[in-house]
Amino acid sequence: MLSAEGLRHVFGEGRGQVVALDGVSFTLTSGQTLAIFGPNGAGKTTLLKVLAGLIRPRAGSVRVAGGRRAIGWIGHQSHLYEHLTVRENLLFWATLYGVPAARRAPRAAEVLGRLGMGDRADQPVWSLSRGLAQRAAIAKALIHDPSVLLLDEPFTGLDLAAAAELRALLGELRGGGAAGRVLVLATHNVDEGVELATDVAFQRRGRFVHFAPRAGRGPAEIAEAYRRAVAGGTDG
Amino acid sequence: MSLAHKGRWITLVGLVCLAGVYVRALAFTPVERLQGPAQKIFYLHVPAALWTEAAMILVGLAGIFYLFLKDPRLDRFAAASAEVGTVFATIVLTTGPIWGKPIWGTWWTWDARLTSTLFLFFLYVGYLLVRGAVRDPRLRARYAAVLGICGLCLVPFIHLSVFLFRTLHPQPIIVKPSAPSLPGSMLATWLFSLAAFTLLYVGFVTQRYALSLARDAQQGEHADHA
Amino acid sequence: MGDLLAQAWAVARKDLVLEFRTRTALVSAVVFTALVLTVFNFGRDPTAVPTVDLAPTILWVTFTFAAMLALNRAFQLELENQALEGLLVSPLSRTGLYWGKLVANLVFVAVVEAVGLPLFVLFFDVPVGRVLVPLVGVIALATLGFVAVGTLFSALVIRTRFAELLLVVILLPFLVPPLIGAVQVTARLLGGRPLSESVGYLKLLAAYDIVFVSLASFLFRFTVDE
Amino acid sequence: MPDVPQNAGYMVAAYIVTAVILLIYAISLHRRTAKP
Repeated sequence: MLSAEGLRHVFGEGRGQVVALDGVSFTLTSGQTLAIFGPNGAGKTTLLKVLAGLIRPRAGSVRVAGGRRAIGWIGHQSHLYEHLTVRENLLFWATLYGVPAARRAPRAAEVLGRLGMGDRADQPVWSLSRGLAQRAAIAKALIHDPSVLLLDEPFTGLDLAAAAELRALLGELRGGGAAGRVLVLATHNVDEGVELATDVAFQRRGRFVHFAPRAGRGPAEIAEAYRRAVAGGTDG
Repeated sequence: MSLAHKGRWITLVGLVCLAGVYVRALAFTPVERLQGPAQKIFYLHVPAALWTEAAMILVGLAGIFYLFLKDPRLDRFAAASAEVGTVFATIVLTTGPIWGKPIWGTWWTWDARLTSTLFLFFLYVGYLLVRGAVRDPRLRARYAAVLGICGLCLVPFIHLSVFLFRTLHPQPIIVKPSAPSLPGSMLATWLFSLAAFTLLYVGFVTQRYALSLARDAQQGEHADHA
Repeated sequence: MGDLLAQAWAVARKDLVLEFRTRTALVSAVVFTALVLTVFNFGRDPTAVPTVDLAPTILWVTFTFAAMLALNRAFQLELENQALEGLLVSPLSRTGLYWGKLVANLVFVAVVEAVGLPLFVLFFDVPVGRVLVPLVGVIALATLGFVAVGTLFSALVIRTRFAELLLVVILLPFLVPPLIGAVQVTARLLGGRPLSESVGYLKLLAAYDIVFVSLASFLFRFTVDE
Repeated sequence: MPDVPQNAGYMVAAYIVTAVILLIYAISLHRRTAKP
């Protein structure tokens, strides 16, 4: 479960202020996937960083069942140490996330297997291709089996094949019903990850100008709804 | 009357007071027989050194409160106090050697007060450089507070290490400059000078505070809590 | 508490594995130390100044430079590998991160000192045999002091411009008390004088370590959080 | 009566230096805060 209550955040102060979040509230339960669309600078990354606990918001609160230990973060940075092997990285992060010592090695092997990286496990990260490095980063984000997964524009820089692969993986990771994970995906490109979403939100100037279940709408309808919401929402 | 005006008035009164100290010290206070007229540098050197240290302690205290209250006014005060502290340190580091030359024959002596002021000066330089190197006002305030608090905790260690170092090479102290065990009229002059420097500190800090307030408002960076 | 230590050790172990695997920083620090000791060796005229008087200062200036190299690298690993955000997202407490980095820095500096000390004894023909244990004790005590503050400041400067330069300037005054203590105690040890004569300085070093390790542990979170 | 050391010159120098530093800073503050 992940819920945000009246999140407000501002960069800088006085007249030079930039309003990043202007009252965002929502609640997601297991198995739900929220795709947040919005132009660059709408505050998507800030929202995700606040949800992840990287930034303390000026106002409002974030509640995550299981606390920070239950959050997985996939951003632009891989968080992997190049001169360590993929496995060593996973074991290191498993320790930080409090995975019991006995469970670490098997857990790492399991995640590596699931991502089809079993054969690359003992290679240093610097020797991996971009696609494999992205997969290793995802492995890192899953090492502690997070119940909430936050993805900040995960598809940027991926070619079509890698993007499709990632989509399939996320779909499988999400699981369904009560045992499923909560996924929050931020992207400025409408047709990335629409199929994954159970709910869709459009964010503009730090506020959700639209928040509703996808209800079977495909990329085209969502893009249209987005244009109307962004155009209509000129009150901002 | 704006803050800047108030600051200017206080500084003006302080400067007039200082002129009074000059007249009193130079003309109406007896010359100390052993050190001669050079001893009168004491009336400026010691108050300036006391305020150099007091200013750093205030920077540290402001830093502690800032970390808990996150009030930009505390950060502005800390910045002002640091700048004024640096000015006073400069006075101490110039009058010190001028006083040391006739008394101990060398421009620089590892005298306790001179040495600790030198370390405080380096502390101020570091503090002001950190403030200069960080753009974002909230980050700058937080980093400055961290450094200010460390500086505050360093002051006793500077004294301790200088004290231990000095017991190793005791200077021929003719008149114990630190403790004001001076005859009446000399003590009065010293206290008068301390008052003048206090007024100058308050006046300067008020003006410098008003300056950063205006600068922030102009750049729209600091929400105006004042 | 156990969790915190386990996490801190994981951070330290990771740093050390990376340092020993890439080895560039470690080797350059060791070579640097040997170079500085050599330069000092040629820079002095043994007949003019007896080595024993100069030795403690040379030892400690060398160790301080080596510590600076380590401190500059402290958070470089995180920046190069874009991993700082990962550490801050994880449930790793800021204090745990600080202790991990502190231990890694201490081990790094200890390795350099372990190479520097024998070279120092060799180059300067200094009788260390009898006093080796207390000498290593003093080295550890003083190194903990300035590495504790240095680790805090290295986190503070990473997001500013001229980080390396700024680190040295703001750290300078904080090096003085541990350095004065270390040099004085080392001089007494090398001079064959009983340890009881350096009790004052040893208390200074111990107090400095306690104050600044705990202060830095507390203040660390304010240097890394956004 | 040991003659008093004649070092008034140093005193004058120190007093001038102090006055100069304080006046320079006071004036700079005054000018910087005067600008609208």
